[in-house]
Amino acid sequence: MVELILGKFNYLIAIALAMIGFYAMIAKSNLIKKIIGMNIFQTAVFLFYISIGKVHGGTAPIVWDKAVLYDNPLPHVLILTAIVVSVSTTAVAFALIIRIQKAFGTIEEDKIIEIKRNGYKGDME
Amino acid sequence: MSSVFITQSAAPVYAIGVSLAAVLLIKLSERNPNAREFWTIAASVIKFSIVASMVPAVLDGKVLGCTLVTIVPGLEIAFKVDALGLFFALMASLLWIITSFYSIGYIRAEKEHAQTRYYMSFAIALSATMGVAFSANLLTMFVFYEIITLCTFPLVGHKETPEAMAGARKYLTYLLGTSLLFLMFAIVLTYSAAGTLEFNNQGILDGNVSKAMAIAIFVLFMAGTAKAAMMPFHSWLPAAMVAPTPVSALLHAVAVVKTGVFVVIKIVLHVFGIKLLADIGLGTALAYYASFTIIVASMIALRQDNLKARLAYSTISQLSYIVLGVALLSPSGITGSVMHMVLHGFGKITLFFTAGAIYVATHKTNVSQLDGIGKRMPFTMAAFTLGAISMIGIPPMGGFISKWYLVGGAIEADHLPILLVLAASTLLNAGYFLPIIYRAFFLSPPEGESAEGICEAPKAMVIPLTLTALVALGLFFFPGVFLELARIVVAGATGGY
Amino acid sequence: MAIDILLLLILVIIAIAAIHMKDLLACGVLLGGYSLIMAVLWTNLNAVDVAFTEASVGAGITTVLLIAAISRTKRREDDPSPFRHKVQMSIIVLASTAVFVFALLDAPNFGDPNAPANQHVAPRYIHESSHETGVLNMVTAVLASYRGYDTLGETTVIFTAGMCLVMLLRRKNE
Amino acid sequence: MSIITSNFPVLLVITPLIVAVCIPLLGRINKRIPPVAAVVSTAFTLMVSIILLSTALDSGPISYWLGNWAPPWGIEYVVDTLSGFVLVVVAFMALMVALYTPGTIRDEVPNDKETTFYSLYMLLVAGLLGIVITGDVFNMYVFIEISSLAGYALIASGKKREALTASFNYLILGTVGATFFIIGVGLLYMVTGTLNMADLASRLPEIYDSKVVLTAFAFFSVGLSLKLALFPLHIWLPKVYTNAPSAVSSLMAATGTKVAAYALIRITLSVFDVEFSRSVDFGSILLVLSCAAIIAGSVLAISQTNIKMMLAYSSVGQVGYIVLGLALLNETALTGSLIHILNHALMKGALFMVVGIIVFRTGVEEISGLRGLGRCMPFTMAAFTIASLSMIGVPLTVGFISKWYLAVGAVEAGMWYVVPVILVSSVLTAVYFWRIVEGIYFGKAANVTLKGPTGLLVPTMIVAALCVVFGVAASVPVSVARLAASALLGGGGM
Repeated sequence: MVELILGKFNYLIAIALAMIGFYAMIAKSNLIKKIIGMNIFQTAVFLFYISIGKVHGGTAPIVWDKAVLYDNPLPHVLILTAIVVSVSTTAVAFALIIRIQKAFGTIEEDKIIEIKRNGYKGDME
Repeated sequence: MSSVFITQSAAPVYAIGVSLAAVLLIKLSERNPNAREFWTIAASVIKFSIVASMVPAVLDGKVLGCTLVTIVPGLEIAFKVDALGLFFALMASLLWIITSFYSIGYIRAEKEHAQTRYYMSFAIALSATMGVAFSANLLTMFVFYEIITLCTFPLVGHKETPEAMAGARKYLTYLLGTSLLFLMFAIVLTYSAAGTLEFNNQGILDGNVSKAMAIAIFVLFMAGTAKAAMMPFHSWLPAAMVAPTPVSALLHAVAVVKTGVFVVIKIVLHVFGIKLLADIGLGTALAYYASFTIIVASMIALRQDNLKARLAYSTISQLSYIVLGVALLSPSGITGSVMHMVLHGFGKITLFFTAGAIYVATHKTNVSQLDGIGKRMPFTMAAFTLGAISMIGIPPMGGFISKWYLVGGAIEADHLPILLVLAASTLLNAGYFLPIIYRAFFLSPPEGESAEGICEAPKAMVIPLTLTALVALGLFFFPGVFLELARIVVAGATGGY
Repeated sequence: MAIDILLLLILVIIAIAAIHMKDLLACGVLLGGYSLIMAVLWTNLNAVDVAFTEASVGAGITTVLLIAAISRTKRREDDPSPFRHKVQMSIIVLASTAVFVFALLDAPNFGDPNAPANQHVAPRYIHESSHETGVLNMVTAVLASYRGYDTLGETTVIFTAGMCLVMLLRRKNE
Repeated sequence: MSIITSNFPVLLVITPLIVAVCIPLLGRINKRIPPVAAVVSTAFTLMVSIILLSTALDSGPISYWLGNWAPPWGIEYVVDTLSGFVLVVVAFMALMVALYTPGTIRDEVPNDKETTFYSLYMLLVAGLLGIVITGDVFNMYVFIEISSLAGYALIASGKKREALTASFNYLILGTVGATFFIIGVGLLYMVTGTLNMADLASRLPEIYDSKVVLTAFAFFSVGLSLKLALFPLHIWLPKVYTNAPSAVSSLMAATGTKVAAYALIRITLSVFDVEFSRSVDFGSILLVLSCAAIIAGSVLAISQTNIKMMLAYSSVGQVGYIVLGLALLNETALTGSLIHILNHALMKGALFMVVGIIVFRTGVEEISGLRGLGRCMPFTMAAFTIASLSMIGVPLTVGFISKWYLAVGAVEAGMWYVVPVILVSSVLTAVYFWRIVEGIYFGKAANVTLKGPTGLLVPTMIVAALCVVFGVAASVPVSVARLAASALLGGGGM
């Protein structure tokens, strides 16, 4: 157990962070909160990847004569891509939120559901 | 297995196609009723000639057939004309000619709406009936079976009143529901067990299934063919009475219910085979089950005042004769069964035609209103009498022949209780038909109605119904072709026994 | 390593605070802090390129977007969602956590040089990339060359997001 | 092979990408160019994918090394029977919907955004094609996100405000799904050190008992099931299909879930293998879920009054069919599953296209408003009827073929009790479609005024006609699907 926690501390924290974010994504009613959760979730997964690539005693994966061991560069590459994807998703999500605010006057999920239930079937704008 | 050599012939395709072509022509001549109805008649005559042209070859022992499309190997739309199929097709196409004339008379007299749709649906129904008759495998049969259901829906709901739509929906629910749920299930299981869907004289399941599986498949098949109107899947038939009378004739005598019993016969003889069914005792079970329907439906018929309802329950009962005969699994039983298909067809169509004629001439629908009508509609009621006698099975009417063979079949198969059933049902038949005849001819009409003077329906109706009655009479004396075909059916089915 | 552990614990605290606080702007600032500390942590883990990107893109652009969104909507989170909903979602989250932690039981230890992840494909990048591509930074080499099509995909994602924004936010030319 | 044909695999994805980038510029020159560009480029991708499929059938799987780096170091595109088959389906439906789009978006999307619409459309197509063709799990993630992002904006491009929330919900759940997917990728990378599918497939069997592998499998399955809208993870789907512009619902219903299904099949049977899927009892879980999906989808569809909503719930049920074949894990059932990818794309594509035409021409979305339309819109309604019959599974239509293989496969697997599920759902499907068909042909016509000429009918009729063509001449797609299925189950999937 101790070995599990010490040997995999990074992973455990990554999981904890991911799940905090995941919770916010699905349990929060406020749409912006959901997106904050999404960012925490995804960044935590990135931490998980970066931790996979770490080697004890390794140096940054840049060619250097004195290096004995390098860290694994592949997770870094993947996460560079993933960060951009994550930000793009966030941007689209915020755009949607702004439009939702304009159309419904609120960004709380439960209120939007209420508004929809109370009729008003019209096009926006 | 399939030792029978199939002679390639496109005739079955033509027989099916001719009324489909008629559908197109009918639609095109929508605005010209005479032309439209000419196409119907022409198609029916051509169809009959095509079917009849196949008789000599089949009597020779040949089997005609062809494959229309192969969906994937093992799933084919293919046709095969054997004695049994030809028998059914011959009857249906002959009755279509007569029904067409009658329809024209009835529909014109009643000034029905949507006549084009009516004739189109009718023509499709006949195509599909030929399709079932000539199907070479279960899939083809299933396809055409469903087409019949779908294209008769507009016929049953023709009037488009809420009542008619409700009846039509019930009709559709029973037929489509049972066939999708049970018939398809049975077909899937059959394919999985036998690896083929092709009909075969010895059956395709023998040796491929366990006893429990055979029983399961058999029960599913029987539940799936609701068109045979075996209880408890019979109540669509009385519900479908909302249809115009020529449609009822189509349902009861030509296409729908006959397709149901035809399918039952096919399944018993060509999917299971006599040997398998005898081995596991399913034939006997089916025979007794059919007996139950025969008796119960007759008893319900006794209590119906509406003429068409009485005829409908009579049909339910008579159909089970056909099932009973084939379930006896003996040569005479099968002969009786197959013969009853055609004899009941002519008898029952006469009865429905007369019911329609009475309605058109007097707008009466109930038995209790028919007092003294025999004097006003002598031809109609004479035909009715002939048809009823045929139904009861008294010589010299055709119905006697099938009863005779059924009795023989029961004795051959050593099921003496069945004889009691036949006797009881004959009495019941007499019980619900004879009072009508008695009322018509021997009671005086209700007050306020003139008893004198002929008041028949239009000729286009009276002539067909007289014809069918005469054919029902004639078949007693000249059952020739049909009996010969029945003999070939029996020889094929019992060949491997 | 102590600094790593400390940073990780701080991250957890910030994450919890960021989803707990009602003031969305404060949440946004916390999220920016989260990203920055993450970047520091990654630098410590020798993922300098990633850390740089996270600091600029994650902490920078995301925060700007968030503030822009808040300025166009509103600043406070309203009443929390119903308790039942929270419990249901917590169960889903706890189940996912359990599954994820379960995986760690068989996972190689953190930093193990002999872990399969560092053995199979990576050595070629480490040893050959400078010859094969002439780039000293292995991350750049892999990014631009070996897995260049991921980068093309990444660029496409940016373009897609741009088109999405045009679609969603551009006003009519009136 | 010339330089062009040898680069077909990459051209398949790059062409729509380039067109997507060019469309905003072309649209500035003339607003009529983007629709044409969309049609031409999707037609080109269709041609390419057909050539790729036939090459794969003739001479085995095609492996294309991007940047000429050998896998597993570089990214590999793979066209085998399975991916070739799905590529053709996606490209074909993309072409049909591209033909269909110009007619409907006039009404549904603000005028100044049409050009953007086409650009996003091409990005969506590129993303979907990329998911199918790639042989690298991380690359698959990137393409999933490209298609998803484009999808979110397309859904919200219409004028309905409900589309915004539908799109947002989809974004949340889609991102959860995609993030679960990369967690799965990360876990697999952790224990194998590779991202290439074929390489993974060869390295995984030694460590099948590792808890990491098990967990990765779980994350992949859940993540993709979310994208696939497998019951009970379907909650995002009905609102999306109902509120998105018709062209978008048509394309997404026809291809979106299919591609997710492809990804699930690819991961579970090709990256992992059938023994592993059997050993973790994957089949039984999926069996329960798919049967639940089939029944629940049909039941929910019956209770809808909005026709798009009805079709959407029916899709939930149809997804169940695709998963059912995967759950049964034998060749016949899997053939049924794969063939259903094509068949359902055709049927549901046709239905959504028809409904789009109805909405476009009458403005009616409620089922009760369709009465009597059979007389004023005979061809549209004929297409609807054909597709409905196909959904019910009437023989001679494509719906029958897939149901047949699934049912026979279920019996082969000894799970004959699945057959009633399929049949009951057929009956339920018959109920909800018959309700409409009866109203269309027998109802008294409501007072609807039809507006606008319609060029929408051509692609709709083509798709509807194919529902019958492939129902009759089913040998061609079935033989391809069977090859793919046997390759998947024989372990030689890649």
